[in-house]
Amino acid sequence: MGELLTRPLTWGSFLTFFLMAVVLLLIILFMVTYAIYAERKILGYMQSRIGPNRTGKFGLLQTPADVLKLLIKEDVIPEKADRPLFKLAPVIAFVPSFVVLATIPYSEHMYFADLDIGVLYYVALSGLTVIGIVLGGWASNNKYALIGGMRSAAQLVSYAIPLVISAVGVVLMSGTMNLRGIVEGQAGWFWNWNFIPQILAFVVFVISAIAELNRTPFDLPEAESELVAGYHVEYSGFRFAFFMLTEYVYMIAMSALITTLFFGGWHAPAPFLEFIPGFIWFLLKFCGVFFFIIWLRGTMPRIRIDQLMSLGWRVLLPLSLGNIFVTAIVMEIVKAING
Amino acid sequence: MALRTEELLLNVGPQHPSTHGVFRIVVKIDGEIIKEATPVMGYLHRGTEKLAENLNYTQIIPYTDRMDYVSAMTNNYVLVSAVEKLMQLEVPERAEFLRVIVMELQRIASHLLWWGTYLLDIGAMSPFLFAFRDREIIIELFNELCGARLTYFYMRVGGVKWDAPDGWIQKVRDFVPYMRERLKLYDDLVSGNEIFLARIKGVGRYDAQTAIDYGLSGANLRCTGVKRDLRKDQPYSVYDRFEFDVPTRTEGDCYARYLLRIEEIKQSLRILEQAVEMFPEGPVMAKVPRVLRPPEGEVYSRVESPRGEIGCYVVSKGKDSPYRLKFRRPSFVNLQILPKLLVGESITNLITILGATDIVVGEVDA
Amino acid sequence: MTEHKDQEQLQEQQAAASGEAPAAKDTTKPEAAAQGEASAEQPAEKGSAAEAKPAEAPEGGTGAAGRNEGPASSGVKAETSGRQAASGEAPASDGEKPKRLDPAEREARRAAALAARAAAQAAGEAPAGDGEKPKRLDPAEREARRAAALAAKAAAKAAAGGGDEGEGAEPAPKEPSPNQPLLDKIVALIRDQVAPDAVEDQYINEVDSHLPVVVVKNEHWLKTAKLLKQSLKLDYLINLSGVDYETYMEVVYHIESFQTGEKYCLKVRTDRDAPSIASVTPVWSTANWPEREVYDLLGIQFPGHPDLRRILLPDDWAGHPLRKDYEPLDPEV
Amino acid sequence: MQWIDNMLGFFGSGSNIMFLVFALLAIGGAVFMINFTKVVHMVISLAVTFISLAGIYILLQAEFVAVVQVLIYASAITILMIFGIVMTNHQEIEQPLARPLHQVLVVIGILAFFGIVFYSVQQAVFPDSTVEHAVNNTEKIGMQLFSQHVIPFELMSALLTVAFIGAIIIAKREEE
Repeated sequence: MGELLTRPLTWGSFLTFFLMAVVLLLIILFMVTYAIYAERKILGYMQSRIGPNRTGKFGLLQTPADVLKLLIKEDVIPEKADRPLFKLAPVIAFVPSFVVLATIPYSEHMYFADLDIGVLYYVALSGLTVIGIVLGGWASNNKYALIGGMRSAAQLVSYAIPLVISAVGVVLMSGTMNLRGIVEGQAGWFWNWNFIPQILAFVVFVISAIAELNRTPFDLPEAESELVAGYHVEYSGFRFAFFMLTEYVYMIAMSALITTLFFGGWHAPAPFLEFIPGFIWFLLKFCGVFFFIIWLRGTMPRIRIDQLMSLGWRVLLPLSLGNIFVTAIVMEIVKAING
Repeated sequence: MALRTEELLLNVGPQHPSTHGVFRIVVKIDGEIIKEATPVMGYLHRGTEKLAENLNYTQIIPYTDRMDYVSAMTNNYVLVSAVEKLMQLEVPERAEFLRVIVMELQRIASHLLWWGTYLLDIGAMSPFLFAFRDREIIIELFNELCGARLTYFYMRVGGVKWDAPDGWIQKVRDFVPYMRERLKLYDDLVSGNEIFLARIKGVGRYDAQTAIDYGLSGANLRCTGVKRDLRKDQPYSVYDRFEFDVPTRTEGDCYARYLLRIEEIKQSLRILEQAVEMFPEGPVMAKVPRVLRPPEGEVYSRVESPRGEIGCYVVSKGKDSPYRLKFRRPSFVNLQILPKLLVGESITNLITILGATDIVVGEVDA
Repeated sequence: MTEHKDQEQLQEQQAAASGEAPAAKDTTKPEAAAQGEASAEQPAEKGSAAEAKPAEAPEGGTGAAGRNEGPASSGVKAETSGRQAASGEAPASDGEKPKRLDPAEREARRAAALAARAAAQAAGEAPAGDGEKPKRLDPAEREARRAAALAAKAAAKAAAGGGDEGEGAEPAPKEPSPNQPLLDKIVALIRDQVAPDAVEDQYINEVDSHLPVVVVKNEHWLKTAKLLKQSLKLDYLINLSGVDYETYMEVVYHIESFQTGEKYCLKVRTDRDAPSIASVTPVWSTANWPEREVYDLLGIQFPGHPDLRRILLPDDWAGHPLRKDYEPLDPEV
Repeated sequence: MQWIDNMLGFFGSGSNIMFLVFALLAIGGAVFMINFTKVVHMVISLAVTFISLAGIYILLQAEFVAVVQVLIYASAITILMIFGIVMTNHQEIEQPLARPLHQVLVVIGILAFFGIVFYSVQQAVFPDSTVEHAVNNTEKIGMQLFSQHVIPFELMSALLTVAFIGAIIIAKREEE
């Protein structure tokens, strides 16, 4: 797949890219569908109930049915809304979420873009979603939506900073921002995976990542007990589905990114297990991270906005900065010892 | 030139997930800070007091069910006790015990419901389902006792309508240790959670003087250190026979109110435990005339409901329906302090404070 | 278990010993039941109350055993008396209430409580042992017991009814209420500090636990309220309700003090055509919404209220529904 | 007709088409930025321009600059502007109607400018050898920043920090 990327852009290669993107989109849609199902099932068992089990065997068709319902639902646009922006906002929110998937290496040979700046690319693009969210909140002409949008913007912008800076520790260790390069640097036994040497960066990164995802305990933008539903309160039908989709695609992307950065991507935990395909290992780790995010939702209450901000700026940012410092020093020392 | 941010007028409610019913607060916010809050109520006003003037006493009881619909038993009791006081009726002992048992079960059910929904307000989802699951047991017990799950219409002037069916008391007895186990789980899950503590500690604080001045009652008053529980201070029914404590705390914040309600569940379990042990034989209904005509007079009866002091002021002219019936609804009175507490708080804290006040809108509006 | 049986036997012996006419003894009963702890608080009757209580426990046994000789009925009775005894006990263990009593009174109450406790131990444990029995009884016996219990109850009621009548005859001049001193105190205070004619009416509401009721003249109300909060430390406004008496309107204030434990009911009457009563919101912040409610439902004006608007009904509602002459705008609704 | 050949050659390459698309979007965004009446719409068209510029950077194989462009301009600055607009009170000002003659003159001017630029570009002869692209330009940028330009870099960061602190102080003072 790699050599395809280096070829000049012709109509033929464009078509190939386009088809691959469509296939990826379909795969992602399928994954989102069952991510939602998994979340509902896991939460159900955590809360001593069953979860969806009526539509299809074990409720497997529940989410497709929900999606179908959303798609054929009446699309309501508030009368005083800013119509063009109201329609544009879900698109602006969704597109980056899908685009960031391009840079994730799913296995040694399965990736879409071999970018030298993979980490930055992810953060930069995912920042664009905020525009969609703020616009959605503003264009709805609803005060709850507006506050939700503002909160979201404030939250995503502030947490993007510790997110990047904590990833810098990993980048320093690997000597590259290329996500494939980072994974390759974690080969061998599982203690080579970054989450052990970069434990501080890992913790900061996971916290910031959950904040970036707007998930419990940082789900303030859509805190339903305060803001009814936050920025998408006025959205219905397939426009709402787009916001929902965005959220889950980001969840998938972020789980994949955490797997890549800290859990050795496609590598097996021990060299003798390498006979199992790398993609399987990636998927297993990915599911673990994904489960963790859902687990948090089952147990945590929601943090308050001012606490969220002070956590981001006063705790996570200094921690991640300190992490860079320590990592750099330790690396220099190690280099000096090894001569 | 200073750039001023815009002040927003935000209507929280009448349809809002955290007002727990049709209740509205108009807040003026600057950013997310509340400058002014005005509660608006009456969306659920059914004119109970007016209706009562045209109904006979037994017919009024179901209306009290619908006032505080998560604590219908205590509402039942406050009305029947007022009429019994007026008629100077002696209620059979077994009936009084049944009343105490159902009222304490009701208190637990009500606090459980509060606990679940409060945690939902704070943003935690699982406790809500846990609480409802446990509350279901109590509701099933009530269902078995009187055939209703929410609006029981169980008490009558002079006793209770139904005697406990076979094995019912045993079920209540079994419930006590079960609930104790569950409370431990609740504590593990929530009470020590850092985020939860950060959210509610020190929020919505007031002192004892303010609480008394605003006429607060129940956990809202006890959280300031005032030891007031009508079950102890002015015992009604057979409460004077049970050993239980009146928990108080001195912080006066939402966290104190939270802990108090959890503690109250434990005390209610203690009462239940004693009540089922002492449960006597005998009739459950006193001999009362078919048509109740209390003598001329007036009486104010007060009961410690899960939300505080519920009172019932009856003026009788010797007819079969009251001349004037007035309920002192604890939710209504407790809510008054809200505008004062909200100024300078964020919208998030509005939910935290309103939730900790524990109102039931059916009772606010009556 | 044996202990319980012993207790029971003891009780029955006592019952036999004190086998007097139940009606005579029963006279104390309704009073004790109605007043509960009140009887123990009452300084005048403290001695008699203390004596009555221990005597009552065996008497409970007498009333029942004498008539029916059924163990169940004796249990019921014994427990009733146990309850009375316990109610005497409760305030002593309470810790807050004793504060408001003077030392002598407290001493008397202590004595009463101790005696009551002793009685409770004698009587109260009987039903516990008794409660075990029904399981062992066969249905027929149970049925018999039920009937016995009912009969006992009816008899007790009859006796109580007789007692009621007897009460009127026994204390020839109307027995002074235990709360009479409270009433005298508040009335004197108001007359002294506000105006000699400020009190329109005063009485004790005996049905409602002997609650002292004072009707204050409308024009003196605000001053009275301030005075009460300051001098009598009546800091807790329990309830505020309005009543339309067709010839006049009345607002009823139930007030309590957290410091002394005293409770009063104050009433203020007003003209029905232009009803107006000074607002007490500046005195008790609680009064705010209840006053709005009274305004909303009865149309009484409260000058001095910070924000007198309708509270439960819509702002454009016509009329005040709790007034007796209220005609709905649309009778169909 | 050399320019037709040029055109065909231009459209033969995918990257040139992408360049055209990005360029049109960038210009369109800028034009709409001026012409919209609602401030939020203006900001969005500005964001379109920013993103298109990032796309052009990618075509030039300057991924790092492109990503930084998106990170700082397209998201951070745009959101900052939206924040400012939404949080403050502002009235929409009615556009004064432009005079027809004025508009005609503007169109003529634009066309003339386009003609001149187009002609001169057609006439220009570019040197054959272009600069060799760095294989890993992010690394190169890093090397440059931290070796040759380290003093200006540090000065800039100090300056920004001072500005940052100053802004906080001003905001705090206003609050009081």
